[in-house]
Amino acid sequence: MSKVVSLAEAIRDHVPDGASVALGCALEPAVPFSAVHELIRQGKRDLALIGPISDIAFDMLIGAGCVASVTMAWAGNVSAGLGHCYRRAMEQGIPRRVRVFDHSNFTIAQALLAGALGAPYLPTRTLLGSDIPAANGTFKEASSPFDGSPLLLIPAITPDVTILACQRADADGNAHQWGPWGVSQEAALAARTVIVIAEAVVGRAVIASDPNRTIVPALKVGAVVEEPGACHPSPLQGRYARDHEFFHEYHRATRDVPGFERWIAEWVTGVPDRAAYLRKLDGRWAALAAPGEPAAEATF
Amino acid sequence: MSKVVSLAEAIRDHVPDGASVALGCALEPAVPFSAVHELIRQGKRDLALIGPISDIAFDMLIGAGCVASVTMAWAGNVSAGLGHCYRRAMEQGIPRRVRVFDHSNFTIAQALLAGALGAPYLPTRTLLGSDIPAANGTFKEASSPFDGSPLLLIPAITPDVTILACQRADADGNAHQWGPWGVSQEAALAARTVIVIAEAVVGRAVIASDPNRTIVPALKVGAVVEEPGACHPSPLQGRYARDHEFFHEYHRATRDVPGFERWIAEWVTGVPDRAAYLRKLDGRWAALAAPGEPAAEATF
Amino acid sequence: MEITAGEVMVAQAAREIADGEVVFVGMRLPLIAFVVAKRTHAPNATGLFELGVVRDTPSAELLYTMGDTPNVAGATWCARTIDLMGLLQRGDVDAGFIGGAEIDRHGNLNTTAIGADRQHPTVQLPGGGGGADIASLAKRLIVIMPHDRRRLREHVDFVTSPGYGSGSDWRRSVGLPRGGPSVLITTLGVFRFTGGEAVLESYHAHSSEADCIANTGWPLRVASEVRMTEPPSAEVLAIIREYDPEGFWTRRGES
Amino acid sequence: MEITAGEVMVAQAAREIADGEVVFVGMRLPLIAFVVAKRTHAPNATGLFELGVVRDTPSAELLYTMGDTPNVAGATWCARTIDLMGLLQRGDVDAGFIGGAEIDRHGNLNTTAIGADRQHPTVQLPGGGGGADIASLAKRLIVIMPHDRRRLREHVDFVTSPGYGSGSDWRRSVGLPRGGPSVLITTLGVFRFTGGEAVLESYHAHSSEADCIANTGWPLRVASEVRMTEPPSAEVLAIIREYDPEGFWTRRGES
Repeated sequence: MSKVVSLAEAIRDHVPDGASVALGCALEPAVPFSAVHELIRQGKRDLALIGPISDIAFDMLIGAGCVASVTMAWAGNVSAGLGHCYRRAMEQGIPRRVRVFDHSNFTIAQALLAGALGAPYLPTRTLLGSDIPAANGTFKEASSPFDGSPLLLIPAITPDVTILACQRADADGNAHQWGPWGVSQEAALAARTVIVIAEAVVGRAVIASDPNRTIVPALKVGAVVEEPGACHPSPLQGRYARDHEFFHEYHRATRDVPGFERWIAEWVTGVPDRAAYLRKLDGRWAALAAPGEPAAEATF
Repeated sequence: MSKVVSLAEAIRDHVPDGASVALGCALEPAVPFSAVHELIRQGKRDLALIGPISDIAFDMLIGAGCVASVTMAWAGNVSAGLGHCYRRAMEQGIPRRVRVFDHSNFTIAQALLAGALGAPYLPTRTLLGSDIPAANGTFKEASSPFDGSPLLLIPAITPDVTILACQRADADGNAHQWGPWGVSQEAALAARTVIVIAEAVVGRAVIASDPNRTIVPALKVGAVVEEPGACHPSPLQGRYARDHEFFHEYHRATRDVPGFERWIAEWVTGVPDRAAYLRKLDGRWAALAAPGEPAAEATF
Repeated sequence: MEITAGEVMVAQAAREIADGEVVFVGMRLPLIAFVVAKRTHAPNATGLFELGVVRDTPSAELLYTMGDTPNVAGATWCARTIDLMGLLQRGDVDAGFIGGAEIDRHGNLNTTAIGADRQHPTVQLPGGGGGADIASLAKRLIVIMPHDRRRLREHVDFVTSPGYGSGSDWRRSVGLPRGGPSVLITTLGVFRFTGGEAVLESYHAHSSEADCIANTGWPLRVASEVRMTEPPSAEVLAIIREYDPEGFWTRRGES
Repeated sequence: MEITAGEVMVAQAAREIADGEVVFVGMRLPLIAFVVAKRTHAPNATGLFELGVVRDTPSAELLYTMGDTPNVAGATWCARTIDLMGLLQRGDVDAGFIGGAEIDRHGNLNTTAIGADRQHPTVQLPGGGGGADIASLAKRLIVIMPHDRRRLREHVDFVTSPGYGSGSDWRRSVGLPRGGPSVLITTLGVFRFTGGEAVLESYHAHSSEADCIANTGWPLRVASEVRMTEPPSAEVLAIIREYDPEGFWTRRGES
């Protein structure tokens, strides 16, 4: 049965205050910024964010006061470096204190894979001797029962909801995504439910013509949203390029709280939805089109 | 640099006697039977076979006396059930005794994934209460340091060589495979080296046009073999269907040792290579063609 | 055309699948049961196949193995085996079908070997494949096998796929997170598991309560309201015979 | 056009990549170093990018992030992050590049936070990303950062990416399977790690041994045969300036 709803409905029905939310799990590309903006518009509170890099998505949510904790390996602005809102929250508690659960890209990937496998933890040798495990506080030190060597045990992470942007999905939620996956599939399979935001909703036959492209199956998906341009300013392979300057503009505009509030008023609360946002971008949006070259044929 | 060699060279150079060899890791489809036949023709000895199902591939190698041990979840003839050579080896030590390391499909997948991740083991709740762990002898019982619940720890398996059949690969070994992967990717990434047997060797641009189709990257691959029809009688998606009757014929022909020896003389030692084997199949081979329907377009 | 035991078993197996459920399907009779369920009362069921195939429509043609090219064409997901096993371990899978060479009253199944010493068996069986994982981790297990006194035994030689062990809450005591056999469907009858033991719920039309008792290797408990297994409806028979016209799976009198 | 520190650093970083090696590339100067190495002495090097991209040819255009669409077009593998991290943990990766905000003499890097209390930092840094994994598991680590007395410190506030810890065989004692920094390339010089400590190997043309010592927060060891860093060749400069014509990464005097 069709799960197609508006983004506002999907966020309202599947992301309660206090929920743990994984997003931006492909690292720099395919960040579902439209969902980030909708979370801010709906004034969500006490979210536990999960994502390895997430670019400025986490910075915005922190600045808007939606966030109680972040589980991540890196948080800031990939183009400009530091994220002002993340700094203000951590250094001054503005707009509120945020608890950080430090990870590396590998340990967060292992935590989500453990969640996807239904395993309690995964054992690893990364970060032995790093201060990250102590700062994180959820890992356990152990020695291998096979050879006695030191190990870190990374406990499973199971998000309440994973928000996943992709090129196309069917109405049931079978989603095709190509380009880098990062930790997206683990985050989707580990989650209680998944919100799929597709550039286009297509017929089941399109999905079934290439089942190897499916990143998450319908049985994991709670809502499907059709929304072109959902990832701007991040890129979506075969659709549009990254808007580098937009990240620099955000960096310059958000140096102080009033500047951040002006930026949110202009780009988030000042627009009702992504369609209006894209109209506001106007020619700048059109200029980002990057249709790409077709993949070599595969037959099934 | 090109790694393209003949199958005979690939087997000679990368599979010494006593090697641990993973093959048939997509379960029923894409079993590299041409490599199985070449292993028999070259009279390999004391191989440690690794594969979840492998259909009659393992039965043949056991009957030919190439095998010292099998690590598997199922071994026989998927169409007919029991594998006569496997039974003779286990029940009567004919042609030799074979040590079995029992697994389930999940535990062998976890062992290979641990090998691919460079992890010493993966923890699981499957097979608690089964007799498989005791029979296997390599698992460890433990309790979770997080909640005290009982766990089995499945140690990593790292094959000396994984033999992987696919639709196409470039000369460096970047391999495109589609259809079911089973545990193929884990087996390839866990291995010291990989022999890729491609229906066609293609230019790098074909591979690079769709990097999400790559199942194993060149950096893991030691040899690339171009060999159409390498998987017969198992199927290869988008290329050819399964030859069900061939499995039944093998079952009937191999009920006793002389019958097995006649079958090997006819289909393996009696033909120099896969090209001759396909010529011997003649019209029967042509009838299995299953080109399939093209996948929906994706652009990069 | 006379109704075969295989057809009765498929019809019963189909009844065990509820609409919207996620089910590990497997081959042979369970595959056809999935086809019947999808086309009758469970149009929204999803089928998982261990090699990594997920389908919400049955394959166009009869399958002989789950890796047949028609089972992949039209699939909604070609995953890795471990992705589907992960769903299973997480508890995202409602039910799974498996068969076995031997079973005991508590639903413990042997598909590994007959004989005392596993490394020197009297009869080497092919093995459990993913059956032991489904038995360990699915919310419930549907067992299908031929009824034979040598197969329904007081004790099995090797527990490949755990049922209820020694009964009652054995599964929890060994750490299994959930599940256990809900029903055993044989060529003679249907056995529902209550208190961790198989109880005769119904005998097939071509069988009887006495046949079931006589061909079972343990003192069989019989439900007070034991009855005849509901025969396949004309609609269900038509679906079975359209999908398996040669009776390759449903008329060989062997599941 | 005057040669910038960035260009000297890129040229040196490129020399650290041997032909045929598998290297975690990263962004900014290391990305351009990979381009230079591929086009000069290391045509068979393979580049890994943490989000799951594997390339054996540099991207057609300058990248600002590893997720830019040109970095995916023409890749030989779009993997999952964990596939590449698995190769790293297995020991299949020869080298990796990382930067940092702070480093000590033993190559321990801080990219997490400045200040004593991690939950209440004086300066919150973005974090380590995958740098801590590369530092833990690659066969060797190539560190690139701006040279500043406040960045090259006697002690770092937080060890995000382990170097040689307290020196000597500390890595083995904590269980790290291999690796450690082989070289530190700064805006002023090149420091080779011997006995787990950074030793000044060469100072850049625009710098001097004295500059390096004066701007380092610990008593700096200097190699007996200390010399000037070999300047980029005309060929290398041409490659750098063709790939980064605006000098976005190589002329902003900051790595």
